[in-house]
Amino acid sequence: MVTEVSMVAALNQALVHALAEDPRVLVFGEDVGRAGGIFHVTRGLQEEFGVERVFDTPSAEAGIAGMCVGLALAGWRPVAEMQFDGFSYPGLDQVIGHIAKYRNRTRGRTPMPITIRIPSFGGLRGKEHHGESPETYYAHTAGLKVVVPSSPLDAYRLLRLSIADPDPVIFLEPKALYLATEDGEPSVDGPGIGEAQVVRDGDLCTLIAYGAMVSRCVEAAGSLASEGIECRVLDLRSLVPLDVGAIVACVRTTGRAVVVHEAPLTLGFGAEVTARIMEEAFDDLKAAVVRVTGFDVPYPPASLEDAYRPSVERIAGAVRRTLGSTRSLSSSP
Amino acid sequence: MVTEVSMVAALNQALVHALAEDPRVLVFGEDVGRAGGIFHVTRGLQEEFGVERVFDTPSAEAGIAGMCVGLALAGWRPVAEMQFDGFSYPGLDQVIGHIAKYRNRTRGRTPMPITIRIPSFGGLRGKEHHGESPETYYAHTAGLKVVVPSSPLDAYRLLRLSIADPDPVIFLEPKALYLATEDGEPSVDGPGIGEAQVVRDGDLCTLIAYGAMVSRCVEAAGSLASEGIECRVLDLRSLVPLDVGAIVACVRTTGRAVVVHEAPLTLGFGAEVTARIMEEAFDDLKAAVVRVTGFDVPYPPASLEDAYRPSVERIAGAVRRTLGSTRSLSSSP
Amino acid sequence: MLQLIAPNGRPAGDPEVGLRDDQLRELLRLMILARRLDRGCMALQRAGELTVYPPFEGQEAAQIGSAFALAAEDFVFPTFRELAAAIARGIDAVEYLQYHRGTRHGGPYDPIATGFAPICVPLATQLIHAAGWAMGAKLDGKEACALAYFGEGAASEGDSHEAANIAAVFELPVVFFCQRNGWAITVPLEGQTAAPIVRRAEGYGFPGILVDGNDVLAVYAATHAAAERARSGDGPTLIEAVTYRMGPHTTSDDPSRYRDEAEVEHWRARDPIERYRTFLLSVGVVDIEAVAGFEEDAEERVADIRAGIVSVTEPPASDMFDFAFSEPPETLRAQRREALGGD
Amino acid sequence: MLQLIAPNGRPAGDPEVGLRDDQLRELLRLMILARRLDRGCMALQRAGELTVYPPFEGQEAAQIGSAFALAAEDFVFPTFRELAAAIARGIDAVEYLQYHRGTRHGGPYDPIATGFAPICVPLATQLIHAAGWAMGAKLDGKEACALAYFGEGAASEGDSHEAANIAAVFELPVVFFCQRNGWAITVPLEGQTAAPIVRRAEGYGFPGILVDGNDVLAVYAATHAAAERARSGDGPTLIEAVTYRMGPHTTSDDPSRYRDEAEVEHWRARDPIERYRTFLLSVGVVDIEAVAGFEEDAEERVADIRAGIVSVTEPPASDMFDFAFSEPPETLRAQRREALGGD
Ligand SMILES: Cc1ncc(C[n+]2csc(CCOP(=O)(O)OP(=O)(O)O)c2C)c(N)n1
Ligand SMILES: Cc1ncc(C[n+]2csc(CCOP(=O)(O)OP(=O)(O)O)c2C)c(N)n1
Ligand SMILES: [Mg+2]
Ligand SMILES: [Mg+2]
Repeated sequence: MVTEVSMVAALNQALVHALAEDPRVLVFGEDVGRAGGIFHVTRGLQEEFGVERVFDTPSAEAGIAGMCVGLALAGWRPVAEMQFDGFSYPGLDQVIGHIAKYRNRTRGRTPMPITIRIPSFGGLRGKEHHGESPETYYAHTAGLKVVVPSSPLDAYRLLRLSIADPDPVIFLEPKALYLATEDGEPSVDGPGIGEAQVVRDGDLCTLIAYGAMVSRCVEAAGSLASEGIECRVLDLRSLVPLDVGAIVACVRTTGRAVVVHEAPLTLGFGAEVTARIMEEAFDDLKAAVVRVTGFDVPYPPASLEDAYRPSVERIAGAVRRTLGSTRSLSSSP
Repeated sequence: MVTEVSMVAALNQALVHALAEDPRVLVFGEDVGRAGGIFHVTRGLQEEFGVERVFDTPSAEAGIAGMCVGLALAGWRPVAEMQFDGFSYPGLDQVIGHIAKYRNRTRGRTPMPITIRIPSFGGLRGKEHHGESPETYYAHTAGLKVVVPSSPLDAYRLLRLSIADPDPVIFLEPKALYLATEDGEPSVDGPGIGEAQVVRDGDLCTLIAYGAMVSRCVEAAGSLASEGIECRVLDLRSLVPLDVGAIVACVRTTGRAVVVHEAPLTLGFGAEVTARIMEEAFDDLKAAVVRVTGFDVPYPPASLEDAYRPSVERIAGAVRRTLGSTRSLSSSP
Repeated sequence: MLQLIAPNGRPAGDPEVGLRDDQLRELLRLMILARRLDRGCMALQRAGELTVYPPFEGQEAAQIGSAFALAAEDFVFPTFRELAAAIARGIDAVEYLQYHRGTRHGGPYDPIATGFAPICVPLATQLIHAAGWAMGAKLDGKEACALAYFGEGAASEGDSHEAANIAAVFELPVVFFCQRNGWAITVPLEGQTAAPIVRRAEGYGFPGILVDGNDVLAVYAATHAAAERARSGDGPTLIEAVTYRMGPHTTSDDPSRYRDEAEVEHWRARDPIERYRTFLLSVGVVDIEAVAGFEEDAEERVADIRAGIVSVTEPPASDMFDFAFSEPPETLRAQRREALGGD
Repeated sequence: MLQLIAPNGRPAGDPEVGLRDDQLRELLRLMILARRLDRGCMALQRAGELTVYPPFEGQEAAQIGSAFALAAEDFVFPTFRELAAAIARGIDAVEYLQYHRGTRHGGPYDPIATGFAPICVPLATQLIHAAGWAMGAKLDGKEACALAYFGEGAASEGDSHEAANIAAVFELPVVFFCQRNGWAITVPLEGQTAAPIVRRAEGYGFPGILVDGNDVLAVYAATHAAAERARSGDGPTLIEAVTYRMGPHTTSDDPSRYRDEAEVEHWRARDPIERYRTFLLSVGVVDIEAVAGFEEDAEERVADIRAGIVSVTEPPASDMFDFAFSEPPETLRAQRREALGGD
């Protein structure tokens, strides 16, 4: 009999298993202890593992990030939570200035096995600062790994791998998927950090996404299939390290690609994916890669959220555009 | 008789003129008042305009950024300095959470005519945190403008325009060019914010850069010219707004492009430029755009700085690569 | 701790704070209105008319007593829980509530015209804005002060320190008003600080006042003194108003997960409105009829507000694009065209 | 202000701090060595052998008195100016100076083995690391404390507040050691704070000690007491050591731009080494010969260090790529190949 698991439950199990297997793992952040977290991801952990290993911190994000450094120096394995994307920014200085640089600074003598969980992205009709897509700030910062799960079982796997990773990992949790469910037993077996995954096959165009946008791409691919347009969907899973090989392999076959994310267009992760495709698969491109993203404006209030986040229609429309435009002969030398 | 002006002198004059012309302009930051700044950019300002309009703040970057918001609400025009790129990060939360969003939040009722000057980038054999390229953090943040001068006279012009701009501008000063000199009279006339400039003509390949990398590209273009390879060099000047039109116009003619910056490769500004070229000039490309950038590691100690920053050789090599590779016929449909 | 009215409504110390009887009545009217409005908003949220709502029940005296002590030229920097202060300040409640309806961001009303900054969510960040505004006012030679609200949770943020220290160094006209309501979402006071917040003032070199936050006259007196001090150029003051968040952190929160009903009961017995009503009745500044009038008036006002807010429709998508910059760059106009068509 | 030796070298209060004569002599030896080394580094920088150097002259007592009070299991979190503390801690000076030579980043020595964190440049950030380490040590049941150095400038940063407050809330074994040396680059004390830094301690709920930072025995006593308190589970202490930065902020700085020679002269008369030497001679713990021996010994040590550091050659470019990650991702290996060829 298969069990159905939500992303919240899967993340919770990952933390339970990590805490149980490794006595050096600590879980802390704002409201994660006593009450088990705003989204219940850390529910029950303090009861099970005690206030020493699972605790609430004062409201101080630089403090939370900076404590990770000190705890790592003392031989602990911190798993910290920033309560929301928009509230992770006060911690940026400690993350950019220290967490990302510390190991390099000491030529490997001070490993930073730190995981920072950040409920991220939009879709919950949240208030200002509650729907931000912070991935660019972290992915551009050399020394960090950045992962984004797109399903409950992958959330379990990626979180376990992130905690076990010897280097700092920024773990971005798509809030919009917290209640999404999946059938199966959570397990660490499967693709690792740095491996992308094809979640739908198709040979006309590759849709590249991560987090909550993956299911939207699958949906778009579904509706396009009814028009006879078969799209492949690639779930990046990990932005750093980036699985360039998988991206290139897909684009080689399809010759067309659409990159999708909620973050603003300018320097959103789609820019990096597009640049990689340009560099590694240029000759295989039948049409220009298209980015379907949030707009270059602050994340809007709840009632405009749907107009801001890439919709199935926008994604499908982009695919049709790439199919319409084929490389003009004029351009060949 | 032409006068020779250094970038430090040009920036200083821009501040003097702005303070003199607009009584609402204030200049503040760490060490900018009493002593006139670590790099002498604010030298003499406090003597001339008084401690009320030109003052030192405590060492508190969030405080400096946040004060800009309050001063703007009170009808002032703050020109703040973050002492170094690597020390601008404690201010990121106030910049991302408020300076970039405040005007939008109130539907235009609270303009934020703020300029934040940040001595940036490498090349001075500085200590850790003194050679960072922070442009991605700012350029990805919707609501900000981001400019980078590449010469003393343009530094004067861009700083005057930034201070006069009704919206927040992040003004990144290439430390490596502080002592660079140029002949001529500083003036605000000329290209505005959002306009790129062709600084060298050529029709085989376009070199796209900003700040200190512009002169390196010109140098590379010079040495390539001796091989009969004529390159055009485009100085972006402004990352946001980005002059996509100018980029496309150049690539239309040359069919090839190399983007150069010091920031790490992943999500460095070259990714955005490459993506824009893919989107707007795909059919005109004779070869894949190449990025010549810093590496995806923390900025190195002084003695490895030259190995990290894009060299004339690396730039020239990239151009040769783009010329070697021409779009293979196989790929045309 | 400064207290002028005991929890039972009897005078404690001298309750003469220099307010006229009509002003004393106005304080009660505003508190009754605020309470009624707060409960109305909870109902609106349950009815699906607001997205999320952070109730302030229990903090009426702290917010109204402090806001009432300010002058028109002063500037308020609120958090996300200062609706009571907002109405005391004369902010249009329907405009304000558009934030909670999800149709507008933090500053739906006009912050400059009202002297009331946009609703501010990132903890303690507004304290620095207050210092900046105060510096601007000082440079303009204005006799005005900034009052910034924050909670004991926000007091743990680095920004609260930078703001206080900057205000001290430049002797800025700021009143830092901490509503110590016992909780920061699920974290109790002792999880945020090991000492009373007010003690920090001395460390910065300016005075601190510990006040009973459920005693509206004490709050008024403390704030009035601090504001006067600020306006006359003597610099900042930190006020710690001891109060309690009777309701959930927001409508998404369930306090039973983390706190005892007993604690809530303890504070229910210290209700700020009940206390002040009893006091005013006992000294004969209001009578039962007047109070009943305030209740009815509040009932009507809230009905109007409800009618107003539910009739607010979704904003056009163009809103997203038209205010981020004074002049949208071409790259953004292109995105606008893609999203909306036209230009 | 705690003072055990007057500026003139005479006892002030009871100079008995529980140190043996050999330890008392060791303090003097270290201070003399530190001063000699500091001057040697200034010379090395002028000779082009170091990129930039931040001298600590005048702060020898503050750094050595505090570092000497620590045990091997304790952990030090320095800023960029703690070379004196580093040698007192037994750090290899040549390894340390590779940072200033520009051949290595902040942690050239082994931070874990030496209990001395990497040189930390972003102000006040290390104070939070100290709190984190202290929490780790406490969880391990270790009887050890963290000591974090910072200046009055760093005390203006939000991180200094978050660190102190977190240490207070969790009662962590941390000694926050502020060297108040009068300046933050070009900004004087009054430009950073309106009150003595030490007063902030009370606001957090832990003790503060104001100590004469040029009196090595007073600094030792204050730090020893704070460390003992921390290790025995009673939580953090803030120490404000009043001292003075005799030299420029760094070799790139020219103090004549912003401060009077008179101020420097005032402090020259309060030289920490002169004071302690006079004291030890007067109480007969050292004689002229011993002091001369320390001087010669220092001369030799510094000559060796100079020889060591000038012979340090440029690191290979591969250094850039090989330590950022435990296992460089393929995308980075590709960059390494492009830069260096091979793999
Ligand atoms: C920088 C930041 N971190 C986290 C949050 C999430 N958050 C919202 S309210 C809150 C608790 C605030 O407690 P307090 O300051 O006491 O105010 P109260 O809610 O009691 O009014 C937190 C942690 C936030 N808004 N901003
Ligand atoms: C976050 C940050 N901002 C700015 C700087 C630049 N900076 C280097 S030293 C310094 C002054 C520090 O003064 P203080 O803390 O008193 O230490 P001291 O130099 O006196 O030893 C400043 C502002 C920095 N290193 N970090
Ligand atoms: Mg609270
Ligand atoms: Mg100092």
